[in-house]
Amino acid sequence: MLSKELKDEKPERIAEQQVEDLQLIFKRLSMKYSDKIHDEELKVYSELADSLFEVRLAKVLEGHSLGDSFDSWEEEILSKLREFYVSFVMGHYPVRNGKVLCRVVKELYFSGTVLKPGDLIFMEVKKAVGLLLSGVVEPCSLFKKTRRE
Amino acid sequence: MLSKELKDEKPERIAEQQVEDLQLIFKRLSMKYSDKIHDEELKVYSELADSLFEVRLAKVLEGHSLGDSFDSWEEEILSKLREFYVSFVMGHYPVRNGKVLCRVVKELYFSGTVLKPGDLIFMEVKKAVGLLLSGVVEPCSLFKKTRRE
Amino acid sequence: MFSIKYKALRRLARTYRRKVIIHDELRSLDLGLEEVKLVKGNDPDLPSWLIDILEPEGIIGATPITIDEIARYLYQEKQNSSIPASLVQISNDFYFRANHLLRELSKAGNNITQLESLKKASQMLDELKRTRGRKIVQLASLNVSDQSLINKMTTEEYLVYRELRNIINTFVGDISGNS
Amino acid sequence: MFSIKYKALRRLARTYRRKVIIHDELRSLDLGLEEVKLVKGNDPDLPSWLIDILEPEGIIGATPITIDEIARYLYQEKQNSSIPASLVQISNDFYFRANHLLRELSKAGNNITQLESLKKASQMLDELKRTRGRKIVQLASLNVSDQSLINKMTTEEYLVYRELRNIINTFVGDISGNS
Amino acid sequence: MENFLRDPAPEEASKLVLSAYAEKTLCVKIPYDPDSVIFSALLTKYFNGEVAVTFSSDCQLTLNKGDIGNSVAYRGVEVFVGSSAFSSLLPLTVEDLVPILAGIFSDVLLRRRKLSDWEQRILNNAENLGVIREKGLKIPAYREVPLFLSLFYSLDPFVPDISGNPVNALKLVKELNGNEFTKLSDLDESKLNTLLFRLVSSLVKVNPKATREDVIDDRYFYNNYDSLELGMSVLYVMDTQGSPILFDAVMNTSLFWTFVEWLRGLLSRGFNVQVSEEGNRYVVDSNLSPILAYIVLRQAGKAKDRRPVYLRRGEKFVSSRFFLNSPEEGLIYDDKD
Amino acid sequence: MENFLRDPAPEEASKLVLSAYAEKTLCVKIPYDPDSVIFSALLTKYFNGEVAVTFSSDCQLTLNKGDIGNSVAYRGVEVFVGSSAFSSLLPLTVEDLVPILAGIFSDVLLRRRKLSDWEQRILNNAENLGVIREKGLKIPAYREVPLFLSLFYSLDPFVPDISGNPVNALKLVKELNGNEFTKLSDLDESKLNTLLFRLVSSLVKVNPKATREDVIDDRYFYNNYDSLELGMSVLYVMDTQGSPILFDAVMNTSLFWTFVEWLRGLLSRGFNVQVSEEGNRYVVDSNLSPILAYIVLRQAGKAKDRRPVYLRRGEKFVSSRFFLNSPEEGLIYDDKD
Repeated sequence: MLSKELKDEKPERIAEQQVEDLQLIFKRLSMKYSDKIHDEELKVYSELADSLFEVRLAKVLEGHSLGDSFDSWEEEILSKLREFYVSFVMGHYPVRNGKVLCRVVKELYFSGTVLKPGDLIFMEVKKAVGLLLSGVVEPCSLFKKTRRE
Repeated sequence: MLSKELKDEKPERIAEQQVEDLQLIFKRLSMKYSDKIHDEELKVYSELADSLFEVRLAKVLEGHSLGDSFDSWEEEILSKLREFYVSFVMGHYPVRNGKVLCRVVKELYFSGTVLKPGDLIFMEVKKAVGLLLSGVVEPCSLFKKTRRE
Repeated sequence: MFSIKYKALRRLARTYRRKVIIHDELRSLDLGLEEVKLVKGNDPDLPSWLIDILEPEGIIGATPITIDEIARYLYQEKQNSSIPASLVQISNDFYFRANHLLRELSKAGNNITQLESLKKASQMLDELKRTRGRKIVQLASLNVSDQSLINKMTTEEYLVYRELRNIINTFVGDISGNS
Repeated sequence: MFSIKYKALRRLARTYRRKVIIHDELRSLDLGLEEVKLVKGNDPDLPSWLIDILEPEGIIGATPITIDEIARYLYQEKQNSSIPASLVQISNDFYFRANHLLRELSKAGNNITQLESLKKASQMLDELKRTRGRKIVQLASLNVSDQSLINKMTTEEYLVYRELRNIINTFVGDISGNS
Repeated sequence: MENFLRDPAPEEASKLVLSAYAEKTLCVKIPYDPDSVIFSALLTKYFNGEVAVTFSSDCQLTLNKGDIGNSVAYRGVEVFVGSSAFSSLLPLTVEDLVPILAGIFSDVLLRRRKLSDWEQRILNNAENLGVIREKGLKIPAYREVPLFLSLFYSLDPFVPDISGNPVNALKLVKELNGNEFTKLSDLDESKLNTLLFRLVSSLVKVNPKATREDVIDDRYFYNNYDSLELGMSVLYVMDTQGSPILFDAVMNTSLFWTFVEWLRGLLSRGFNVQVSEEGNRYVVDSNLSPILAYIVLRQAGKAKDRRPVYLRRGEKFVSSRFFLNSPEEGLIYDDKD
Repeated sequence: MENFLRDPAPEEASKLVLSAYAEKTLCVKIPYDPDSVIFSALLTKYFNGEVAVTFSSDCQLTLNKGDIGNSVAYRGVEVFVGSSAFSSLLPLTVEDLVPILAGIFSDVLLRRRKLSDWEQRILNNAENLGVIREKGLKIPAYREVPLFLSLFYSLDPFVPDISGNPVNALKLVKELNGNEFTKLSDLDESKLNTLLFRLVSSLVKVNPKATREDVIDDRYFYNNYDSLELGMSVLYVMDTQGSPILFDAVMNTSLFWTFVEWLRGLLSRGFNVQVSEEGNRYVVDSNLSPILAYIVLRQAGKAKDRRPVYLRRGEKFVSSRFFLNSPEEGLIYDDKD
């Protein structure tokens, strides 16, 4: 799989089923055996999975699409991260000391309360990014609407 | 900033304050002006911010550290993504049809209820990754403990 | 990584500054990062993106590269085309300005003379790049890191040189690495 | 991107298969992806990582590359060292196996003869890589894409060749791009 | 929590609010108005942990604005603060002076009230930080801009025929022997009296009870800012852009000047306010924002209930979150039309 | 929701559960046991949207297990199902047969009960799918493994001196003229009677009321699986590894065989069960898991209350989530020691 991936500049299509089959094989090995040979085998394939991650993510970063592959979610994550990063640097969000103001999009539990859509929350950039990716909040953009009436 | 970034294989340190100063400049420009020149200026710098994102993320992917830069959260995000990806491919998680079983780590609002730590939730990989990054859930690892008593 | 860096460099080139001549007395411009005063007689350095806006409006005059200039560099470069160390010094924004010239010429429409010029300039620029490119490949492959030679490269060329060296050294140096 | 791909390739090399000789009659191994039967006389292809475990235990014998083999290739390659198209065909896992040889030799400890061999093998391998590397750089810089030449490269070399061509073409081809 | 009528205790409320800094994370429930948003942004500015601001869910810290006055509740303790703006409860510093002035004066304008005793005290202290107080005309920025512009820009009081009409405003100044550049301070005592008379007689047309009190008041200035204009500008900005930009301005106070410029940009295009229809809502023909229109309506004794104010925009109607219970911010179009 | 004593209506409950498939997202509240986990995993397997499984929060769909029996509640409608396992309420297919057997028989073992009428009916249907029923000895996997191993592996009934002791188990088989390879089916009528007599006399030592009924029962087999052993293995696996792995097995049913192998791996090392101390908890000297120890204790009439069972592990004590109200899963060490 990785070998094919390295031959081309563009990412290969890797179907969900293909990966689920692999998962089951590795799952069975991990559950059944615990010896030198199988530990090494799992390590070798873990490293390949790690490289698969690197190579494919790099390709996405260079602008290629993963199509309908099992990991196509990476594409959306990366594009959301990119948009956030650019807007963040360009001063589109209310920020201070590494925190950013976000608008709640889906109900969110916070400190004993359930926040509702339209509520605001000022939090660490890292956490905000996570909740942004899961569609629970979005950073408040200062320039969404026409600026002056 | 980007120019320095391109000269070296390793990422530069970009302090939070440096970025907050830039943010304020761009924020003021965006609010104050709306003409051809300033629109173009903001576009030029947006593209630079976009490239800054690409170059720095690529460096992180190659294994470099961002140190205590303003965007150091990318490092943690990438390492969590990497760990998830490898464990996912290696069959460490309960999965089916693009969904993955996660354990709730921090209270989470779900469909009229607040889920508690130790509860389980079976959801889209993409959403799971977001909540994983924000520390709200973590995928259930099948092989955390010693496998056999 | 190279394609990402190269794209970044091309974007960065739009902030490179060039001297211009002020034709029209204008206002001062608040660019946020700086305040630009456009006053006749006081010929400032302006960022390229700003020149691209102001020049077509006739407010300022930029000093584009000429076909003769390209021809002169090409001649110099060709004199020792097989000796890598003979790389000729060109200005850092040479390619950027040359592309600008090509764009200007291509706007001419059906003017035969201009189309001829475009073709000629384009060919010369292509050959200049190839010649310099070959020298740079040689320098990288011979692992030359003479600072005076590096100084003769444009930023784009230096990036190319560095990436090439990187690849070659990773490949050869692998010998001592762990499988 | 190159460093990422190169790392991937080195990891992938651990799954390359080589023929081995079974010394010890053993069981069959359930590797999940396949079932390996280790039976004397039936000399199978095994993945490299498995050979690395079984060989030290004396269960199987691999066929390592010899110093003479490296010397022979180096001699052939040197005969036309300045002609890129003279690239000699070597097996795809040549470097992987050569590194294996070096590792074996370096385990010898203070045995003088072996240390000599290690030094010699290491130098020859280094030179072989440099010579082939230079030819590949030339091929890439001349934009040669002759399939028969490409077939003579190992996977690592082909990756190097592709990346080099990519960089050079991006740089030269930029002429028609939008600055 | 009981809610009897009792004496305001803003000092106590101020202490109660400060005790919330001991929390690791903080959730604040507030009404949707600039004063409350500025209050919570100031709280956030100096709070270490995460802060959530909610307009609907129950929280550790809750701000209430009701008909009998305002109150602050924190972990079961509720303190009544009377009419004082919440922003006035927070520590007064040079850094936060502009946001606090914006909070107080936006509330004074929105609720059509006088300054409370507590606010007076706060503003007395503010004079030590450079705030200038003077008895003066209630027209915006008269220390900075020509008189005719101040008259032209005036929304509270909204002077019929003069507010929003630069030609008439200039005509009035010319009647006082002034011109485009004449400032209020250039007028002598008698001309000032003439001006006052003219303004009050105009006001009487819509509000028969109008007196000099409606055009003269204690006026507060700080650097370029006129507190009246500042309060109006944050009402306008929150109405059209939503709360986040106000939140950001509290973090970077230089943005408040941009708000003033935006308001002037709007007003300088001239404006009108005409109630054309009523029903379960007020519909106003105006190029202002819903809250600014509301402020003008209130002066004519209208819009005393909480029926939403809508502006007519061509075929459509537009209101804002202050009037509607909506998660959206900024101008909200009525989809039903 | 009332909870009167009434007739079980599993068929109605089954329909109620299926109606939950109309939801876009589903939240299920369950008790912490294998049957309930298998039920919710099966529900999830065929549900399109997201599913949350909670052990504490109120939910659309709630499973209750109480002293008077089990019930299913969905959006205000509660249906009593008697003693039937929840897994028995879901559609029986070849694909899900093994998980459903695992759910039913783990519950039968855990609650020390007989099959309910409804479960009998389900198992009758299962015979059409290849399940084999026979009257037989209640020792695990006797169709597959030698008799002495079945005796050695037997936890329910736990036969003193024979369960967990391979030497004694083999000795018993040899007394019947058998050897290491003798299978139960190799015994003739009279030897079978001798074996039964020997087993019952052993059982009487701990449970004076023991009869033949305790060692003979309807036994269900499917492919390699013995439902008794299957039920025991999911109790063991959930006890030591937690619910996710059980969840995953429902998705990929081949994993159940791994569970059986794990259980055999544990048991084949020999085991003992000795209650050494009681207090606010049962402390057991055993190399089994807390739930397996609990099952043995219950046969001796102990551990009828819900005091937690702890195992002694050197200096430490270990229990599991079935006994403790903890968000952790798998074996949980008692930090207080």
